[in-house]
Amino acid sequence: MITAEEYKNEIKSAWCPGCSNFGILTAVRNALFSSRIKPHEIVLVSGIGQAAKLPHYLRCNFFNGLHGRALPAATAIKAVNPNLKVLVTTGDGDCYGEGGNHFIGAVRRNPDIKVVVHNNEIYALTKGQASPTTPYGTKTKLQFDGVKIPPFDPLLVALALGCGFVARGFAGELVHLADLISESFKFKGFALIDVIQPCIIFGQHKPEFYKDKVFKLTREHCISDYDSAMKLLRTSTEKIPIGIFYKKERECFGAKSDITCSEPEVIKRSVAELMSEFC
Amino acid sequence: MITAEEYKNEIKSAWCPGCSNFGILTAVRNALFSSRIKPHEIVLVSGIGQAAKLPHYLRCNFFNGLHGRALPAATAIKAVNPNLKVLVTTGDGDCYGEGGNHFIGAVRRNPDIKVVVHNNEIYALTKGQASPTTPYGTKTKLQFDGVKIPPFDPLLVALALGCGFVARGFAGELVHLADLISESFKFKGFALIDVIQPCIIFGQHKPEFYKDKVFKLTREHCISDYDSAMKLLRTSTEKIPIGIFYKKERECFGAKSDITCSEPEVIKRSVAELMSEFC
Amino acid sequence: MNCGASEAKKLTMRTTLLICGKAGQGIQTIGYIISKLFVKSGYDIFAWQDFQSRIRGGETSFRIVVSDGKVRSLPESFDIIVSLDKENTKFYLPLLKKEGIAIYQGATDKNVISPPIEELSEKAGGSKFYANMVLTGIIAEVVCGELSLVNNIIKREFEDKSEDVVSANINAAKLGYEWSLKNNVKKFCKITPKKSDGEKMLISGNEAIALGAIAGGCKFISAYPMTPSSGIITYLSKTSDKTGILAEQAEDEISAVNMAIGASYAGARAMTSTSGGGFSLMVEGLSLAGMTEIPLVIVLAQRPGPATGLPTRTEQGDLLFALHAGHGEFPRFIFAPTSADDAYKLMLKAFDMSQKYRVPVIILSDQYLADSYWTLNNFDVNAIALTDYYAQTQKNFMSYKITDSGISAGMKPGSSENLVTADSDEHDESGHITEVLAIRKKMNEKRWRKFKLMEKEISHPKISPSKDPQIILVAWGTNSLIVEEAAEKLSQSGIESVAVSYSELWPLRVPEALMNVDSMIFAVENNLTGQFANLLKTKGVKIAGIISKYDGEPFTSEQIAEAVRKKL
Amino acid sequence: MNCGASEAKKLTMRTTLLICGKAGQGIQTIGYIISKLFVKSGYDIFAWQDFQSRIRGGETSFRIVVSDGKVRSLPESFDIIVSLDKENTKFYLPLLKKEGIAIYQGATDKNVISPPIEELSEKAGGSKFYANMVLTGIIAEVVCGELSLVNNIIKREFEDKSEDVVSANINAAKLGYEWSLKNNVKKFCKITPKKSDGEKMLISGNEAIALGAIAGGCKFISAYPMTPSSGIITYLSKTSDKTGILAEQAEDEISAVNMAIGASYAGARAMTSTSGGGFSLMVEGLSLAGMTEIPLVIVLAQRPGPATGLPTRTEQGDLLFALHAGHGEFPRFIFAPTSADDAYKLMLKAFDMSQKYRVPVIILSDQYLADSYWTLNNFDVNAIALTDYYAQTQKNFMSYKITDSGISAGMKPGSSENLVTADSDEHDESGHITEVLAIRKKMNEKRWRKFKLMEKEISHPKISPSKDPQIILVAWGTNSLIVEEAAEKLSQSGIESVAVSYSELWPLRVPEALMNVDSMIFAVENNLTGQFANLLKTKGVKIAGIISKYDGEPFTSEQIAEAVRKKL
Ligand SMILES: Cc1ncc(C[n+]2csc(CCOP(=O)(O)OP(=O)(O)O)c2C)c(N)n1
Ligand SMILES: Cc1ncc(C[n+]2csc(CCOP(=O)(O)OP(=O)(O)O)c2C)c(N)n1
Ligand code: SF4
Ligand code: SF4
Ligand SMILES: [Mg+2]
Ligand SMILES: [Mg+2]
Repeated sequence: MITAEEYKNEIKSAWCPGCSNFGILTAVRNALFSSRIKPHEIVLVSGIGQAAKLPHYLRCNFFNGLHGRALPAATAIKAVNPNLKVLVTTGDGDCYGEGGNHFIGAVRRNPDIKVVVHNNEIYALTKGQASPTTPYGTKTKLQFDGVKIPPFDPLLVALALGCGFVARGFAGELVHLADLISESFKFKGFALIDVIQPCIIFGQHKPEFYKDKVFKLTREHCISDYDSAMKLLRTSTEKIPIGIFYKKERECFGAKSDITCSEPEVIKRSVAELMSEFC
Repeated sequence: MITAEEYKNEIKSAWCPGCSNFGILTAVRNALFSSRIKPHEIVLVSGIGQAAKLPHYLRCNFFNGLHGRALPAATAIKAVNPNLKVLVTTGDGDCYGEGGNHFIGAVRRNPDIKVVVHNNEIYALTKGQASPTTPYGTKTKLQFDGVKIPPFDPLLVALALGCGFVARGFAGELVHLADLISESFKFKGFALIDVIQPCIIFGQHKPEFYKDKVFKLTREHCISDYDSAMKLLRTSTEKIPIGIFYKKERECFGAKSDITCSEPEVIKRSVAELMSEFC
Repeated sequence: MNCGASEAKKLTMRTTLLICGKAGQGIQTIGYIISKLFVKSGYDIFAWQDFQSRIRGGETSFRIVVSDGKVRSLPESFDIIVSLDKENTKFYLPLLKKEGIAIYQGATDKNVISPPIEELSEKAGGSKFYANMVLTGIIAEVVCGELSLVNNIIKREFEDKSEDVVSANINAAKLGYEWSLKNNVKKFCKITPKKSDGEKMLISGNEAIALGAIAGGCKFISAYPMTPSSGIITYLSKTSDKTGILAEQAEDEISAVNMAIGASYAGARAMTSTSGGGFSLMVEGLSLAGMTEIPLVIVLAQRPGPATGLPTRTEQGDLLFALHAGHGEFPRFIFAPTSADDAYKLMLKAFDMSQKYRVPVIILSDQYLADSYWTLNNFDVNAIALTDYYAQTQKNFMSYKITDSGISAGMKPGSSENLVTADSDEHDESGHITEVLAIRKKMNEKRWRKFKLMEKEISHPKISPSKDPQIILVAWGTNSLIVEEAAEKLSQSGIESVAVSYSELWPLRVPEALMNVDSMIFAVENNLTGQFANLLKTKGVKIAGIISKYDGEPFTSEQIAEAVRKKL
Repeated sequence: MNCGASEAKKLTMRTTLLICGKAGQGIQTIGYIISKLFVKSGYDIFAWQDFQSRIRGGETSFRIVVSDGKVRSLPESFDIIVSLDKENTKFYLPLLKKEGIAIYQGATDKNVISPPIEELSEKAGGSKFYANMVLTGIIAEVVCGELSLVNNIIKREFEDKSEDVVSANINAAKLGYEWSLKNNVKKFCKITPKKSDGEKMLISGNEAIALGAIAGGCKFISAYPMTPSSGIITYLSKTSDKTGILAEQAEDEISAVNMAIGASYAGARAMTSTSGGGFSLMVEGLSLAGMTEIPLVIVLAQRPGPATGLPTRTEQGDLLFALHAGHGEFPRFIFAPTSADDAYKLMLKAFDMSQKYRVPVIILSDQYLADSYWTLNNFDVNAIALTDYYAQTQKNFMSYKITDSGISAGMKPGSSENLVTADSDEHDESGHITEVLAIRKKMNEKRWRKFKLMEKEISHPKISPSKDPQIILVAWGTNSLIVEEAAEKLSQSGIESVAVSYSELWPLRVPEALMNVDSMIFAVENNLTGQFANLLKTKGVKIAGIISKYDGEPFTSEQIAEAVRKKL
């Protein structure tokens, strides 16, 4: 049996004391061990940002790439070695801003990877500029007279792109979030978990604010029905639903088995065969 | 009065004889002169692809930029000089493929530009690879065993992103298409007109195929209702609706007036004022 | 080719054909079948194509040089010019040699062979569609090819077409062949029939690169279509059921390079391919490969820039860009194949070096190589080694171990309980972000230390033999064979010249032959600014001048020789 | 600063302070207010900050050098070190001079001033929140500043805060000041009180760049946040209501550069700013600017790479990348400011040159410049010229007219009935796609022809006066002032040295002073490989060695002098 301890390492966090990212870290750790994934069996993939530092704080394989480019790397890692589990931890800027085209590309391509977006509605690491999800009107140091664009709705767009696992979590609901992540590992395909992650430095609201705001989706909500999911997302209520909005498997991208080995004998044979076609 | 003649030039087209792009060219030309826009008052902006060559075939200002990057350029042209009309002619690969992140960005930012996408469901200029809109299962020279991803639905995604003018045209319905384009000029904001543009070389179907397939949306369809638009797009029928799906104005991006002039006296004054703030 | 016709025109060892017509008329098919006919008949050919950036219409040609195998450059003018289109005839006919043969429909000139192409096509298959096969048959007869060979080639070329189509094509070729025979057209076949000494390959530059990738152990390619590189991923995709390679079209070039890096991190030998514009977008990824020390092979098939430039033409304009691309400092290899043969071999070396040093390798190809056809002996599959450079499973494995060589052996994640890390930030040995400046310094030095060993892996440039030459012509990449030919021509005309041709460009090695010599050294480059010359200057090489071409076409050896003569 | 205290410690003309603490403790505010205090008191300061890539915690310092205005480099060690945090104390205290003063809470060492910071903060505002203002007050008193000045500065700094907050801050500073006065701490104020000779500016490198852009006529900036460049667009955004500039955060760097090019096409002077990773993504756009001949100014604020590297540190690692960035060949300018003053002026020149030649101009800044503070006299607004290089409205206007100079005057679309075109493909004079190779050749030559004239626009490097020096130190950009100081130090210690400092790097001009001299020439660079040295070598300059630093910190002049001594 694997324990949560195995995932602990000595790396000191560069997050602000009290940041809600720590909650996500705990949830990820708990989900991994409750899914019985060993540290060497998973690759955590991230871009750049506060969120993207998460892989450093777990004892496991990781690939901490470029800002905005976690998804292509994660896609390919899983594609060439389906035995690896792949979890992406990324930020709203990383995933929906700089990485927007890969978000479209990866959702459509549907690799079997799990994506946890720390959505703090801000570019935190660069000290507080608007991200795609920053609420309309928010004043930032750069958008000094307020953000002039309605926010990007990641779940709605993911649905429109054909995402097969569309979920929202809250960094303050650890068990619920860990469950979502565990669920995503049971699902085969691209799973999006957008996580409300209040930033205590640049955020509009404190974590407590969301505590009462969120409510958990129940069985009432039929997660296999696309239109219900759409409707739920479109209906603006006082309260914010968290949980799985939509779930449906479809064809995944990637090799059927580990193709990372370049076997000389096999390659010699195929080169010989291919050469004959040029003759 | 301005005539369609004024928009004609001597440039020989590099399109295949009989290509449906010629229909779009005619529709654009007719829309421009019926909207009484003079050649020097408009900038046609494009990226790279067959579609993106259109600006060369009209006598007017144009900016033929990089593959995938028409929208940022067009956005900025309009933003600094709102007196110019800006029309983008782009392809499915240019706009939804390479340019995907700018599609998100531009729709959200909502500059007052009009975007005509020649959607031939293929990368034509590079000789026939799959584009984001290539139908599932289509065999191409690169996707030799068929495209494995369900196609990108530009109108649905545009709606999810908050696009205020969402329309579909058909290259074989010249008058209807010209009307759509004219309508888009009356609308203030980012207008998307995705045009069914059958490619006679790499396409799945001949133009005739679509002639009977398309039907024009009528007044029955309420274009100010978001949910109806969604539903219309989600409901798959034998026939393909063309026309305006959704229309709603909102705040636009850009300067209120032409800011392209750098007036020495004004600048001296503001520099002097700003310097005093450092003292 | 067995041709006893006594009216055959005299031939040198070099026969040259140019076949032209509009895009969409099947010029490439004619050219390919005729090339194949020569090869099947035991001859070596070299062929190159020029296109425009369009799908139908315009001017396009397929140029074939038949030779004894040593000629590897295009001629100024042609023995035979065949055209399927009026505009093309006008455009290309100036390239016909004085004594050459022109073949096109509707000519009034008596010296021109003017076959009833459309009529024969209609006859063969009921439409004008088979015009190119009619011409193929005519050319085959003119060069004294055997019709049965032509038929075999057609069958193979159209193997996925319906039987009707195949037989109409064969019929068309036959009608053309017979028309030519009957009309007793001038022959070009002093080439005495050769025994086909084993089957040689007819292979394009892009195919050779792709095949080299396969042989180099490539398991993953992601790329975004871009002329003239697209042929590489197309071939790898088409053959993926045989090779098990995963070939994926990415949503953009940024994704392409980051996917390749991800796949490589996971342990697959991985590559991407593109042209200048796409490479520009990959530059951040290149820097990532440098920082994370993840092996990566990038093929950069050059075309004239800046920006979109001339999408279907050739240039060597991206050398210094490739060398300095990417922010920050990290070592890399740059190879520039001189031929299809060289391309295949360099791809093997590229994958090997990339794995050994955990650095990116850039292969500088260009449209000239990508779209040219070569006659090659089969590659020696036993030369395929595929050394495994991964660390043995061990305790205390660390992805960025600081070593004397600078190389930190890699490991495949999941292959053992060891943890494999990659970090784009400056990191410590375990791969974790560090902001300790002393560690930064050490890591930067570690990465750069590899360069010293990398230098030793580089083969010296090829130097054509000569003592005390008056002229040294330095070439790199696809120019090399042309420049070698030019040097021979100059020497023959009394100006003793040698060619120094580089195919392994970086780390840069400068042979004695270029240092402190009295010879005048000219750099011959398919670009405007003399990029390689500038590089040589940093090593103290004295460059007397630059011979450059930047109109989108490759050099001919005559142009180079002429340019040298002018400079003397 | 009026300080009659007899216990004042002796001071050289250079007093140095280091203020440190965790990110989030308000270190920058202390540093800024103290810097301002010096400036308001009539002194020149130079200050630099070092951060980590985090929002709270870690180590960060604000380093101030107070001088007679000639010193423009950081010291090895400090006269005063003030810390708000234990870990920081440990980290930075080794930088204290032997006779220096340390100030931090909870010290046991008698030589340390140990104020009850938290207590005073609580007293001032009811929380620990005002600790940084308490320290500000103490430092102000230690350096003999006037409390009233401090109050004024605080008021202005917090002008958008509530009155309560302002008065708590003022109160905290006062309590600190008084505590210090009462406890009779050692003083550092040999600086005799100066009449404030007109108000000087205290301005950061990024602010100077932004102000230079405004003065250069910039009307549009699009950028994506990236350390250390973000300050530029932030300032331009913040001041946009005064300047009318449109400052837009783009969705990514590709958009940023293409927006800037679009705005420039429309006739607005436009720019973008970024760091290495973002610049990598802009490279295709740079090539577009080159091809379309649309003016463009890019500020590249360097930080250590490759990849994410050390996001908050400094380096000069992107010179050769910037020089060769972009596929294809096209001319560009590269400027590297040596100071905030220079930065302002070069921004004016950048916009001017970019407009005149219709080429891209790259400004190489770095974290050292971006985040440093300078004391400057007001810029001369009358030097703002803003020449209009647009074509007069004329018949037959063509965007790409082939001229002797290579310059085709531009026009704003919509400004007349003339049509304005831009094309990323190779094009003819009217801007339409061409595939005619002869036109390609002419256009490529036309673009490149501009380079000859551009060369003449370049100012020679600054050469410090000396006859027959033993040593020549070549510097570029932000290193220059440090290297000049090092050369002085070396000369004073008997090794006759001069500094040659470049701020206009490309087109490269090599002064006589560097050619055929007997002096040993060392290139001093904040990178590993000696990038500028390589460039000089292409011009035949003999480089004896490279003095390099690549750990993320700037040089000190002492380090350079020491490195030279070791090489002799
Ligand atoms: C190419 C590139 N552009 C910009 C940056 C600077 N950058 C680092 S993190 C970041 C934003 C991160 O935002 P988000 O993903 O929301 O993460 P957060 O810090 O809010 O958790 C930016 C713009 C970069 N590292 N690379
Ligand atoms: C950066 C870059 N990548 C790739 C290309 C090659 N390219 C040119 S056009 C094109 C696809 C065009 O597809 P689409 O926009 O659908 O236009 P179509 O030709 O189908 O009208 C591609 C991939 C390029 N010019 N630049
Ligand atoms: S800045 Fe915000 S998101 Fe980042 S670590 Fe601090 S609290 Fe968390
Ligand atoms: S390839 Fe297709 S889309 Fe392009 S011009 Fe030809 S028919 Fe039209
Ligand atoms: Mg964020
Ligand atoms: Mg298309």
